[in-house]
Amino acid sequence: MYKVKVYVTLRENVLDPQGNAVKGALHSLSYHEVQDVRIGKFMELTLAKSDRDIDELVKDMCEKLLANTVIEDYRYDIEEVVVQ
Amino acid sequence: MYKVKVYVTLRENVLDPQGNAVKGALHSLSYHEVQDVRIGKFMELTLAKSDRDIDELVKDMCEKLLANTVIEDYRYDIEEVVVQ
Amino acid sequence: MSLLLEPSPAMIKEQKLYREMGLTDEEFAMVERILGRLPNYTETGIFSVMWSEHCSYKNSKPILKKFPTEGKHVLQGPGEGAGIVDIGDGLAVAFKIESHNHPSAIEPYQGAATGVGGIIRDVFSMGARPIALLNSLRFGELTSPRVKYLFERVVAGIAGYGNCVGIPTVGGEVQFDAAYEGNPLVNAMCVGLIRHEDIQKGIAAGVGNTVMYVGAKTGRDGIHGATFASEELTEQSEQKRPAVQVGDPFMEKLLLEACLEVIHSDALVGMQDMGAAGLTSSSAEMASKAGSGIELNLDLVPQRETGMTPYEMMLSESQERMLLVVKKGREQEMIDVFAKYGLEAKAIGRVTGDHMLRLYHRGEVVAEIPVDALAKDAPVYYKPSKEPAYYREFQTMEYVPAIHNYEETLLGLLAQPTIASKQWVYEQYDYMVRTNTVVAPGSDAAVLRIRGTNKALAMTTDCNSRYVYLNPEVGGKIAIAEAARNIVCSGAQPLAVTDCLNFGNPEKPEIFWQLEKAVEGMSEACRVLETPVISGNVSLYNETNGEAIYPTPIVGMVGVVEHISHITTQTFKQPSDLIYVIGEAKQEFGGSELQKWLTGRIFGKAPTIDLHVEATRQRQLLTAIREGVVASAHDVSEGGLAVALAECLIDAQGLGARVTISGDVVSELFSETQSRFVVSVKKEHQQSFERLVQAVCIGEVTNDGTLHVTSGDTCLVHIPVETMRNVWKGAIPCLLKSKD
Amino acid sequence: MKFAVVVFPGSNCDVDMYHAIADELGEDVEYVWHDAESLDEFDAILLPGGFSYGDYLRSGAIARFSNVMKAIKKAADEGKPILGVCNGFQILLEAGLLPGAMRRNDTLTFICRPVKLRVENNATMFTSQYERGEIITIPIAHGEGNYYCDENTLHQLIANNQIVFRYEGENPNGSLQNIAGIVNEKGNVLGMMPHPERAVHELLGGADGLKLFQSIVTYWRDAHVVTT
Ligand SMILES: Nc1ncnc2c1ncn2[C@@H]1O[C@H](COP(=O)(O)OP(=O)(O)O)[C@@H](O)[C@H]1O
Ligand SMILES: [Mg+2]
Repeated sequence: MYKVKVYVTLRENVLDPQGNAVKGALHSLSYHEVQDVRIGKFMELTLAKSDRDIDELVKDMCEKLLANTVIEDYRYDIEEVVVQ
Repeated sequence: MYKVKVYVTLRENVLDPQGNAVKGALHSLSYHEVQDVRIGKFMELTLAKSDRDIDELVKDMCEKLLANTVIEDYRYDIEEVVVQ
Repeated sequence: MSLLLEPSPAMIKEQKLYREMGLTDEEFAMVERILGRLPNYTETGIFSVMWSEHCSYKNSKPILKKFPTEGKHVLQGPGEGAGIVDIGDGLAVAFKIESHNHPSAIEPYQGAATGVGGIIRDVFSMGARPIALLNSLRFGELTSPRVKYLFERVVAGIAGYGNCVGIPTVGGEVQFDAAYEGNPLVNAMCVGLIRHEDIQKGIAAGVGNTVMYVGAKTGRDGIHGATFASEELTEQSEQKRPAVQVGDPFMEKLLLEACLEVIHSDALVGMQDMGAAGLTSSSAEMASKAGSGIELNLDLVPQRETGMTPYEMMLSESQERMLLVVKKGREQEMIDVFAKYGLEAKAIGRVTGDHMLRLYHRGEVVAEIPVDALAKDAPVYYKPSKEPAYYREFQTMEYVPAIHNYEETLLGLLAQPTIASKQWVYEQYDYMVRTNTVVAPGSDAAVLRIRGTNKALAMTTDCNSRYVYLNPEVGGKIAIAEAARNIVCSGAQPLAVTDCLNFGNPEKPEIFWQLEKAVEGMSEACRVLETPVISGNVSLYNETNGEAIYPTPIVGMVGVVEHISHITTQTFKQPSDLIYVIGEAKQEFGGSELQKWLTGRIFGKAPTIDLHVEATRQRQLLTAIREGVVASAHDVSEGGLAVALAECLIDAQGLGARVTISGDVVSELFSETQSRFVVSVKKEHQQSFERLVQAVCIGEVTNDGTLHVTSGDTCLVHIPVETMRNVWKGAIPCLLKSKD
Repeated sequence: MKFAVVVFPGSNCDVDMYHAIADELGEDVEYVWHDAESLDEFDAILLPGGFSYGDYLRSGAIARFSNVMKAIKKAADEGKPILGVCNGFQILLEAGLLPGAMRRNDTLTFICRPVKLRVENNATMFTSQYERGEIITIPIAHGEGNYYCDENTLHQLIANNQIVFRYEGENPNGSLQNIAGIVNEKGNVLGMMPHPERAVHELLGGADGLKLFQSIVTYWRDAHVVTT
């Protein structure tokens, strides 16, 4: 079994209205240390083992569904878990 | 300067409709290996150094704004960056 | 690209780099002549976007001239953010439609969302309060996963933006056809309300006045979006990703409220949104319209990213930005209003008297171009036009469907996604916010009351592109007539039209012919029905790998309901009301839903239309509605009379109908003959109705929850309304859920 | 009596709320900007729907830090009627004035349509004009109305009779126990997802929401007669 963590973030030059709003809110709460906020998605997937190559599988899922590569980047970590 | 990564996830016992939908979509794309999907938020913050303790600062921001602890858990990594 | 890496003017010419930006060799030579020197990189970029079809209408201008644009109600015709028509009481209505097809094909959520954002800005830039949104959508067949994805995300994007800004999305249309498989259409329309004295124009008048920038910061997004919109979609389009922008509806809401507050100040001279080609088009057009010049210091432009070049700033299509011209010395008043909404208004330049667009960056002049060369004097092309071979062939074809089971046919038609209920779509739109929506989506036209008056506005978007494909001229007439029919059915007098001409590549003579003929047909209908064209948009190059979409001139129409008591819907109201049909059926099945369903394609002749007959029938019906003798009214469109009757019953709690038809049964039930209506009338109004309207009584409303249709002694249809409702409402959700 | 309609950046049902009070109820009403210091002059406070701060991050999460929230808390402590509708409800949840949290609708889509509600508790200052168990029709319009709270909180809500409205028939968004609206323990803060201010006139499709506002007026009149 695998535990996969996928991080989907907006591409660098893409406007992040959420991040902006949160930055504004943090400032108004006097967290003036905050210089930048970018908000993305964090997904945790549990996958069963199969014949397919896990790395390719995850990459494929990201490209096809989990990220919208027009405006988003993604990266992932795969961890193999041994089930007792 | 600090680069802080915050991960906000729905508490384990809270149903995740979005995660379920993505799981369904992945199955219909024939990724039958997928057993579970949970969707959360991934935030990247850039913070300037200040007198305040960075760890407390981030924790504070999470409790107050970034996560709603009624339904969400959070964790974070802090990385110090040396600016040239 | 950093400044240092920009190609030199000589390189641009020698290596023909302008071609990548969309300029032809001849156009580049023209630029050289206008400037009397070689343009630099920034200037080349500016010319190329301003001379793109999207901004200059260079291929469609000669065609657009055919539209009638004047009328006694018209306060503002084409040429500004939106057209405006008078509705009495010192009030007027402003509206416009615009396409966002290509961005939506690449990133459906953001593409559709920013399309909505752009059209809202067009309307409030006139000083009008946006009160309603509509849209018109076309997708491929709802069977492939890709189409489902596009459909779901486009709808979510429209909802996401409009709902957040708080403008109700009250109407629209969605059709599915293989012709749109690779090139969906997303047209958005916005309607605003304005007092006559508040009308603003996008002009940069008054030498010395200050140019102010408000709204979102400029980033590198959407650079060359206008050029992109003027090309065909190809496999490589995915590479042009930066041309897609992300919208910020929250920013838009703040901008809208702030702009509607500053219009009351006499310090404001002009206002325009930064739409396609952003800062370039807004500044050049405002100056050109005012007969002035404009000077901007780009160092002062609020920037989201560091190290932006003049080229990038001028071509960026970052959303939610406006350009204001303010009387010199009164800037602080503007700054204060915007600050209240958390927005920054920033002086970035001034109006000059020399008819030039001049840009400064880091103390140097980086561009200097005559404004008229960019706006009103942009090149215009008269493209060759040629009747396509398919059209000739279609004129010789006859098609009459063979129908044996009328019930199955009716249920089958109700399940066609183009006819089926669009509830799945409009329930995602907040169609009630601002609590003026009196007739919600689902009837012929949406109706909104106007607070403080007894009036209301009816609005609709329409176009059956299959007819336009079969016969562009007739199809163009029908598109206008159908929109007017929907307005009249709701109890309103049609006022004016906005249109969005979605066509293929105009460089192909057959496509240009479609465009020309469609506009000729539309123009004639506009004249006869007295609905001038007051605004619009052109979207050409809607092709994928050489295949054009059906020619799709979407019509947006607004009408005025003189008194709210005239508001009428399509739903039957009570048992024993008489059912009338206005207009007789002919054997017309070319382009019909039935043809499409039974044969899988569209061919033959389009239905005919006599505009004078149309006008007479509309006039009679509207008179009867205003006299209070009509209980419900509905036009007969896709699927013919049978489908129209079903639609009159679906929301009528527990009611049914008993109808007798005569003549050719298949035509009576399913032909898509034009200029027809189904009307129900209380028995006590029978005489007055018959005196006013030429119509045939075909039966009556019952309380048995069943649609019965007989011809002579034969029972043709006997279906419970509930069965029809389930089929009709379930079709789209069911297609979306099915996994293949 | 005088109502306040609090306007946050991004509120968009403020106008509807205002007109419901002014035109249909015929009471005094004023808009109050989100940075207001005091609400002392008002007898009842309405938090309208919309997308405060774009609903970015979570619905209501940013608005709850607005300056006016201090005054709202004070008014809540003083026992004044406070009604949060849709985004107003979400803000009250985020601010901790009501227990629980909102998740996205289980359909994952925004839903706008009239729904049927059952009045579960008519002994509140917001519902006295309804019958207990009465079925009313009020529109919803939200993307995040899927109410959630933990077991303990739910027991408390039930034990204290704090569930005021439940969806009747079909549950549109997946909310726990069909919850559509709840009050605080004291009974003077009501949060609900459906929009009563959209159901105040037959022209708009029904007037079932009007009684809610009439209940507030009745409550205030009664209290006023007693205290003066
Ligand atoms: N098909 C059309 N019919 C009538 N007017 C049109 C049409 N296309 C464009 N126009 C008018 O031309 C002007 C310029 O349009 P456009 O460039 O789309 O506006 P914007 O700058 O707001 O994007 C507008 O006033 C518009 O109403
Ligand atoms: Mg119709």
